[in-house]
Amino acid sequence: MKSFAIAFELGRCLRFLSICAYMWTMCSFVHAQSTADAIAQYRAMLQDGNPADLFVDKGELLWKAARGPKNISLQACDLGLGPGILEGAWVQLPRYFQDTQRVQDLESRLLTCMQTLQGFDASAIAQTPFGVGEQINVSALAAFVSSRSMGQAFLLPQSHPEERRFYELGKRLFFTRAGPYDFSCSTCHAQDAKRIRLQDLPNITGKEGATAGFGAWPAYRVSNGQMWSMQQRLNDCLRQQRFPYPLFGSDFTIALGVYMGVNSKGGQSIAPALKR
Amino acid sequence: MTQRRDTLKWGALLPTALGIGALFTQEAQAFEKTAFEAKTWTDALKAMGVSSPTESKDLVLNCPDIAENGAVVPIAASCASPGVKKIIFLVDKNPSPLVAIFNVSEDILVNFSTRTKMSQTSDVMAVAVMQDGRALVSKKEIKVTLGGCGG
Amino acid sequence: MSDPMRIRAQSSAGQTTVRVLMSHEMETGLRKDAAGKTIPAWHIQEVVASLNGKQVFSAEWGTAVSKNPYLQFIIKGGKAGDKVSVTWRDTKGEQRTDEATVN
Amino acid sequence: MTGFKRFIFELNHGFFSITLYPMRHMISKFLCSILGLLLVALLCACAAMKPEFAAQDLDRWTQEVLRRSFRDEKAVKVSILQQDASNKECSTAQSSGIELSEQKRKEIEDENFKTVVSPKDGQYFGDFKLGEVLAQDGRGLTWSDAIGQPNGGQCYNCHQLSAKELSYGTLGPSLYQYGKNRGVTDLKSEVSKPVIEYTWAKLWNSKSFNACSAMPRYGDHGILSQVQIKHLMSLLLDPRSPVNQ
Repeated sequence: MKSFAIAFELGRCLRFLSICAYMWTMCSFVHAQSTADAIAQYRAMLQDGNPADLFVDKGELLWKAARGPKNISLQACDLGLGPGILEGAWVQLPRYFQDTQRVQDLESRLLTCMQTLQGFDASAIAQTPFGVGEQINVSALAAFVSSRSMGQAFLLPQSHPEERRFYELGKRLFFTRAGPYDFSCSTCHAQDAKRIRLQDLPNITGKEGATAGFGAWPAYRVSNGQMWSMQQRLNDCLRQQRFPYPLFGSDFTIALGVYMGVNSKGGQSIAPALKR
Repeated sequence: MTQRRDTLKWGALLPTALGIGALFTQEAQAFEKTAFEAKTWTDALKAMGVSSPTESKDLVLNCPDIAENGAVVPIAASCASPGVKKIIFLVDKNPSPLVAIFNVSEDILVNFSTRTKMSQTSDVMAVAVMQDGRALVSKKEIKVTLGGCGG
Repeated sequence: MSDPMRIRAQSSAGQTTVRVLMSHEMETGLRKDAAGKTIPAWHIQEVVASLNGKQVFSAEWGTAVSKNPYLQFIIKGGKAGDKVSVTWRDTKGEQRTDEATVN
Repeated sequence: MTGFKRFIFELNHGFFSITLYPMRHMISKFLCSILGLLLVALLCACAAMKPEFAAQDLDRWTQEVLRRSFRDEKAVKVSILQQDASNKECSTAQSSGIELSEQKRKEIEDENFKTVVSPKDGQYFGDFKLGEVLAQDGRGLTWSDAIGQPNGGQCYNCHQLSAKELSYGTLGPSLYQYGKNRGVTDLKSEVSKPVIEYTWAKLWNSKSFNACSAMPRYGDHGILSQVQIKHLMSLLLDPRSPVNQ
């Protein structure tokens, strides 16, 4: 009788404990959920009035303005779909260009046009730090060009062998662990539903994540009020990956662009977006 | 699209086309320098001749519970009661709490939105200064989180 | 020379909602540059707006309004084709006006 | 055979004689084309098995791209891109999708475990409050960091630790109540010793227990000092630490 009573008490106690544990889990779940909701609410409140639009306007003026030593506009620039064709050009970059015999992303292609059409020194601009001189104009131009493909589906060409080779290189580089922290791009961007602090990390190995991660840049960064091109986004990723300084328009950045862009196939571009 | 083109076109023309200097003369004299430099929100209000605002449900302060980044925090206020003269936004724990003053005219609704910087988690306030000298206040705490990799 | 504002003015049900983005650094005066020197405060101080040339809105701002400021206000009345103009002036005395057509 | 039957026969025969030949022809043609298709499919399959670019070529090009795409900036030198054996093996495994063999993993883990250095003074603990500061700090070893400044532990980037910090990452497991969950009630007790030694080794060289762990090798790569690791040990294991509340 006594042992039964003890067992009974024990059972009640266990049941009570399990209810406690359940409520505790629910509590922390609700807590995490409400944080996520609040962040979503914050982001929604910023959606109307993306300052990236200021840079789109600025980029449009720059595109049409006669500039550089030759005092000519960029309107004859071929971004892959023919001279001056903007609509849909961004969702097919990076791609192979016959004239330079290179796979180029938007920013490196813009430099080519600035050099060949306007007479600027492309390598001097490439060596200029972000946020200084012509680099400011390059990011505004990138914002403008990308805005002309907003809502379109990514469809990077893979017909030229160099485009396919760059995809394979980009994939290998994405998984390359090195540096003092042993980080690779994949350390943070190869799993679903993970985050750093409160920032959601897109899984760039799949369509959804690649579209969210690749398809949002150029973007206006709320944290520092700057307009960043993909080149600048990758530069800062690599800084935090504890890698050395990537050269502007280097094959590493372009191969990664091809890998991410091809993975985004069919996803819709939301560039220029608003980012943390 | 057409809107933007209009903006661009007019933007280039207007500064020269209008005699803008005259627009600001009135405001320039009225600029609340002392209030903007005040170190507490009560001092800021005092500098504008506003004291002891009462909490009111008529004044609606719309802002998020959490700001993912303190550099840009959306804030908005609206007030349905008649007789509002100014809407003032303040962030309690900012080095200088006064953010902005919006003057109400007969041509606009008492409904303003902007974005503020917050140095840390703090109460955010909207104050409505009424024609009859009364003042209403609506408060809300906004948590500022640390984002990114911290590098 | 400052960059243009982006102004959108939409009328519906007898009201015109005006949304403005301005291009401005809005320096707080609290930040330091790479060399450790304080960057002086520099911000938009006053904003005014007009509908068809008549002033309808004015505001005074401090350093705590975010960089590249966003502003929204609602005009009583206004119809498609009306002109909304917005002017800001900053602490250096620089100013800029842009205009948009209501739609 | 009646005329009618004859007619039917003729019809049938005729039918066959008329149709059989082309049919035979068609069948052989059909077989030929099936064979042809099979051949093509086989070739395709071969082509699919033999990729457009050889793995060795891609590996070589990858190294070339790494070499020419970066430059030194402040304390961060291009030479840090040299991979050690475990980084090389783990990168290849991940990009190819072919997991490392159990034996290879074991080899890597053993190699890394050999690097673990126990605290010089035999003392494993520091101050959990300083540990919390380190856990919050994500700075260090980027080209924008001041040279010589101590590095942070960046723990919150990937782990939940104390309950009151809402801004935590999820790349690593939650470490909330790390010590409590492992039954650590007294840091001096013999019972706690295995957990203490494991935790120290994990912080010193995370690859000792998981060949391709995403966690930096804090001690082995000189990211944190022994003193700093002791603070993190306290944060994780001290019953008074916010982690164990």
